[in-house]
Amino acid sequence: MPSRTAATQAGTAAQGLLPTDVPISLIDADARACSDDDWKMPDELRLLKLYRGMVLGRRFDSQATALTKQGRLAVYPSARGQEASEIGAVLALRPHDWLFPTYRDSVAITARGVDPVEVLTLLRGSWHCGYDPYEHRVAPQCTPLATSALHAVGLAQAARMKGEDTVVLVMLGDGATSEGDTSEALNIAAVWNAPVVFFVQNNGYAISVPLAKQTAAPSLAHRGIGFGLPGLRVDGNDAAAVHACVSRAIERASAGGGPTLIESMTYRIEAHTNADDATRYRDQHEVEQWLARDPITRLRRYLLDRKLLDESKIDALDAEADTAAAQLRERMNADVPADPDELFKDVYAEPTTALRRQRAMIDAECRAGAA
Amino acid sequence: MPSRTAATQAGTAAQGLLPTDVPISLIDADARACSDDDWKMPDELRLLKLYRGMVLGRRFDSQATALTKQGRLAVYPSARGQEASEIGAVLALRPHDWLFPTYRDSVAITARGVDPVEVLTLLRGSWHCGYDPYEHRVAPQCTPLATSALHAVGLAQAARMKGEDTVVLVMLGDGATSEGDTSEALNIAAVWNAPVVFFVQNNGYAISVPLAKQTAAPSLAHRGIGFGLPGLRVDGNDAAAVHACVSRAIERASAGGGPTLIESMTYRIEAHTNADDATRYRDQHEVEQWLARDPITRLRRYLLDRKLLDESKIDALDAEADTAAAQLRERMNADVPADPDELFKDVYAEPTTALRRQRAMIDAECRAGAA
Amino acid sequence: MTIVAETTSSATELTMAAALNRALRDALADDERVLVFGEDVGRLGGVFRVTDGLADQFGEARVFDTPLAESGIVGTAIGMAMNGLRPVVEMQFDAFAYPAFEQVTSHLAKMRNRTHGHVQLPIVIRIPYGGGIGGVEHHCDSSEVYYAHTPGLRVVTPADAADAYSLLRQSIESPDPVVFLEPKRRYWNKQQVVPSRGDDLGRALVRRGGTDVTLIAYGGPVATALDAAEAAEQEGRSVEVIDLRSLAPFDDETVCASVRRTGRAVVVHEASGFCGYGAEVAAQISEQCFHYLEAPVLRVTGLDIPYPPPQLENHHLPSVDRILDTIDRLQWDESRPAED
Amino acid sequence: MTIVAETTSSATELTMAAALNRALRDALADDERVLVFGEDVGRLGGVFRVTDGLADQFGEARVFDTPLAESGIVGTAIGMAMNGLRPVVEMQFDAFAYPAFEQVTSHLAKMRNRTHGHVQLPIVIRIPYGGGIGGVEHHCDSSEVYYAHTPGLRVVTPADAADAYSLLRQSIESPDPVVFLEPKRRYWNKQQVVPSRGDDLGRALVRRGGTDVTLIAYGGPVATALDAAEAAEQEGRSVEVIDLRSLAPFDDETVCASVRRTGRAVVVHEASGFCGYGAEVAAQISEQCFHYLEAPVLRVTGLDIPYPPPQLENHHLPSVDRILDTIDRLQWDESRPAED
Ligand SMILES: Cc1ncc(C[n+]2csc(CCOP(=O)(O)OP(=O)(O)O)c2C)c(N)n1
Ligand SMILES: Cc1ncc(C[n+]2csc(CCOP(=O)(O)OP(=O)(O)O)c2C)c(N)n1
Ligand SMILES: [Mg+2]
Ligand SMILES: [Mg+2]
Repeated sequence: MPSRTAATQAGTAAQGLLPTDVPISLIDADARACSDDDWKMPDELRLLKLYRGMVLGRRFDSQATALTKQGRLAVYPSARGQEASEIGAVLALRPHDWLFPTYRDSVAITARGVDPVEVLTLLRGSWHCGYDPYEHRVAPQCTPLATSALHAVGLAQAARMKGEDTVVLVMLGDGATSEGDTSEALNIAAVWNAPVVFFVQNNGYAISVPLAKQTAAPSLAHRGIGFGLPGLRVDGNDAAAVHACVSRAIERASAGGGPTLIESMTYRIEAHTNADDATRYRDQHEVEQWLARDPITRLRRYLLDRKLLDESKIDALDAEADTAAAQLRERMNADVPADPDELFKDVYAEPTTALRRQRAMIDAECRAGAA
Repeated sequence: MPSRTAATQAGTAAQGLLPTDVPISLIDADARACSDDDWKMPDELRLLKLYRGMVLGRRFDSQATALTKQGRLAVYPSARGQEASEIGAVLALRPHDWLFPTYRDSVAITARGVDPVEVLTLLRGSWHCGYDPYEHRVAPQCTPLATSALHAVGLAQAARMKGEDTVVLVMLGDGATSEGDTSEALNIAAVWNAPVVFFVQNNGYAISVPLAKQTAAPSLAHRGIGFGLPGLRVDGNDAAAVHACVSRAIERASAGGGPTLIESMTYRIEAHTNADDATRYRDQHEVEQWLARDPITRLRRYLLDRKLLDESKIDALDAEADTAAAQLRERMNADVPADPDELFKDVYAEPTTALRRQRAMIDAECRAGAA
Repeated sequence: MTIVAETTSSATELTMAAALNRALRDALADDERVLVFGEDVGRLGGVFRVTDGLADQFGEARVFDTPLAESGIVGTAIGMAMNGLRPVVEMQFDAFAYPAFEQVTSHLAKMRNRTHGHVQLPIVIRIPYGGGIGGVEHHCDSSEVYYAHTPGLRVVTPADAADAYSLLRQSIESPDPVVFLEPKRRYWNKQQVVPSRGDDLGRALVRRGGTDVTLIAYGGPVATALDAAEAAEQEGRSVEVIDLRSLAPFDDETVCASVRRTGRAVVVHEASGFCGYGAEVAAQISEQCFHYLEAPVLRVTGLDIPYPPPQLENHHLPSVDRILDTIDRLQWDESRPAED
Repeated sequence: MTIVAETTSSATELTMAAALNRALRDALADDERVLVFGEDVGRLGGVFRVTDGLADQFGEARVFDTPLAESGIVGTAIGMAMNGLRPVVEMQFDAFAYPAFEQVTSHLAKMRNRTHGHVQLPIVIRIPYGGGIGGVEHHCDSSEVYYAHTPGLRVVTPADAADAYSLLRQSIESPDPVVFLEPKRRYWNKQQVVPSRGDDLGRALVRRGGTDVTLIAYGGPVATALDAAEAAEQEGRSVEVIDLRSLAPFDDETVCASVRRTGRAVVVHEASGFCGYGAEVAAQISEQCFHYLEAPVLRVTGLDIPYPPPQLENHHLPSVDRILDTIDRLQWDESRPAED
């Protein structure tokens, strides 16, 4: 009871929940290995997988942007520049884990194995979620910001209740951390000790709003301690570091250690979406500084320096990425016949009388239109 | 840009935002002065004011509970045991400051000068908010938890915009900190550097739910740093310490230093309201431990020890409190005629046609009923 | 996971609160995927004692208190349902469900449709709603329209203890998300209840037969409507009373069949009239029974004001007298010219 | 604080977005208590550019970006209004206003009433709403009923650029809180606009005279209704079109006067029909014009489904053809037996 005892516990418990002063980094901006006693460099195989994932991811991303120009996608939010975060995090997941992505995380979803055409269904406009979330354990891409953080906590907790070894990785943007739902999710996850990893891609902006207008905190990772979970900060353009952090957070959660909050410091190179004009709110100079920190170049140089990669492998990977992109372009060029009957199918498990009537009306209209 | 610079700034900025390991205390549970280099004991006059406020507050509180038994109040949430927090905080406000109270803070509101009958209007059931919020700068008592934290931030920020020296004190419970609105308010207040003091009375329970099910954080005051505002923790049964903390937070805000989060560690001696049965979820033993830390006894002993108070003054104050309670009882025994016309008056600035029609219907019904 | 077969049970006198408690208890016993959680639903048994004893019987793993966060409660329930569980969550009072509104409208209601049926969310959100208990502000809202207007949600509200049991059981078994609105002023009304699941979710019930006018109500005002029908009988008018039970979907068939017989209809509810549920009922009757109507469909509803304080709530709530007055206005006198 | 007198202005061709921008600009210039804030409304000028240039002209102290938190935006606006300011806040899209629902229903709508008129909240919440722009899920909801059913709120929606200007000016000056719904598919429609404030908040407008049937619409579908009226004219039917403009309060007088003349009515809106705004309009017409109606009041509305994906939204939105088909169903043929 009396407060001094409580206080001492508080002091002790606070240990280990604050982020380090310097973001965790394993390969620095000049492609040199950083010495960090606390963190181990992923092995060669992993590093090559990360590199491959980023190359494929970026090519997919630029193809998707191209598809908006051809009118094949209504809109596309690019993750260019964030590949180390996207890929580093998603490749840390084990098959039984779940991913809860946002609209920006198509790159991560395809890396998880979801058919890119199914991923782009939402943005193509033929349906909402184009894939079966259970197939690869990827939740629908979430647009209402921060709401999926709670779903992630619930799914993770249910897994624990059922005795399954499932960890849930939920992706959030820096802007989304200002929504009440993010805080509720952090709090509930910590109280329940749920196996969740909150992965915040701090890309500097929420559409046009820079981080400084979003938070006055020393870092977003500092939010962890106030809810009782550890907050880590990682160089989000360093795929090795991101991968190491997320992997450890998953291990920890899997071992019953509870949730972790990770802030991944990165940058959105493109505008918010193809429909946005970023020159209205930021300097090209800033973009260029970040281009110099490109996550793919960085890992490529590191791997080249260590002869883990050579020009022919690089070319082969680029060719693989081009082929995948060409296939995607081709498949996206096919028109999908949108069937109005679909509208009524899954509103309820069984269509109501009213919906059956409305379907009949649409059917009649379609027949009249066709006639 | 590069993360190490950012990190160093973060490290520096984080200084001073974390609460002390031990809650701030000036008079300990045994009524001894604690030595604390950082905090100064309020002067005699203040201490006597605090004592008087607590005595009047407790008498008001027990009178209100009695009124529920006589059917004069629908319900009453008692603040018994929390007087040091209620009074210590509210007496720190200057005339131009604002108070945003909850349903539990009737004691604070009366101490601010609002007529107790007007305070009890809500719980008596004759109208919602019974007082003019502008008269004493006290917002309506807030029931939807945490929502008023945002109003407080808005009002405070508006005052700054208008160049007024107004600080806003918003009261919250420990349970309310789990609501998204609390976090949104902390965040926005810090980003705007708004002159607000968030005063959380951690009384151990949200109705039946103990703190351990509400948060896993080392303390609620730790929530500050993640939003970029300082978090303080104070012994909430020590009126002197509460008063010192809140006073300093108000000074700081008034001087442009921005918001502060204060967690006041106290205990709800009574059930959640008279309608609640606390034996269903907590031990009498726990209650007794806290009774031994009674805030009024503690300050009385301190003042007696220093001869700042004597038995005759104590008796006089008790008599004053009894008189006030008797007056309150009497005034609450008068039936208030509730006028149905009031229903329609302030829905809009001008009643709509539909409301005029509805009023006519009610008038006709009343006439028919009276006839 | 095993589903225990339903045991036949005999009639017991139960309050609505007890019947709901029994329904939760039986659902928890029958299906281990069912969970009950919310604010104060554990050790305390809920502020209305609807979950009394459940945590003791089924353990804290299945019946538990959450942190105080309604969006959090619904949001985590969604995640749990995605993972195969069947959460039954409680919002402590009507107005305290509003923080969860985004989770309800943008996710709970839409998930099945968004995912082409891959993800279903068999969640029940229990909400004590409405007034008549002398509650202070924010404790008496009738919020049914917010949910009924949102496609993808079922909205169910029982009017008595027997329905409370069977509709809650069916709601928990429904593959669709259900907003289950409990009329708190009927919590303590007693009745003989045979706890049986039934198989009529979505159907209205004719509570009392009649030939002259159809009274349509749901939730708290059903009892008021029955009293009014009784009183009207004394005055020589035969009143049919329909209890909707399911607000979404709406059982227009039962309602319209009745009105085609009686030729007159009055809709009764507590919520404010403007854009209230009664508007939909009146509009559908007016459209589907146009040539059968002897008089316009009238509505007896709450006033278009925020829910009033306890001392004035009697003016807001549909009363027997107001229903009788309204029935009187249904143009019975052939010789009287139309008022409009 | 000084209120600058209105300057007379001449007609300019403006899109609705530009007219709204102009209204905000003039309001900011005329009354220093007016503030504009929300997500991306500052430097970017809003995702629809409605606030373009305002931060430059009036400074970041009066036009600014907030952290990304809708409850926070409305909640802080309430506090600012309590302190004498007049916030005009933007919710980026319809479905993204839901996190603010509790602040809107439990505080914004009720504050004046709760405090016996002591506290008034002259706040405008601007919400781009509705579909028709190929937007993906959560970007196309028609959420008007959630607000219109909540007593204490005014709900206003312009159909063209001229009204956008004058209704927004009036909304900002209104002492009541206003939910101002901007039909985003009309943002880029151009029109000659004389920027004048007007004095008709709460009144509907007869957009086109007619004698055979009254079409009632608001927001996006007003233009569709006018097109349908034009087409019906070709077929020999004279259609009156009413633009409601104010959904709360509802101008029943204008609507009923028209229907009493025409004897037939169709209500058109994008939102799902069930418990939609059209239900209230149909119910009121059916009640108040009972003896004048030659046919039931019909509704042409969005389907009772979550807003569909871009490629299917044309099936959801009320079209000219569907309106014409519905007009055809208004029992014109005296010899034809009633369908019900
Ligand atoms: C609840 C909600 N409010 C507003 C929006 C509109 N919106 C879409 S993306 C975005 C910015 C998000 O920024 P951030 O979280 O940093 O993610 P990023 O886009 O940078 O990946 C906004 C405001 C939304 N989708 N959901
Ligand atoms: C949004 C909301 N949800 C639920 C409630 C119901 N409720 C009233 S008081 C209370 C507990 C609050 O606990 P705490 O914040 O610790 O304050 P205390 O009562 O202890 O002063 C609850 C759940 C409410 N008033 N508002
Ligand atoms: Mg971002
Ligand atoms: Mg508490």
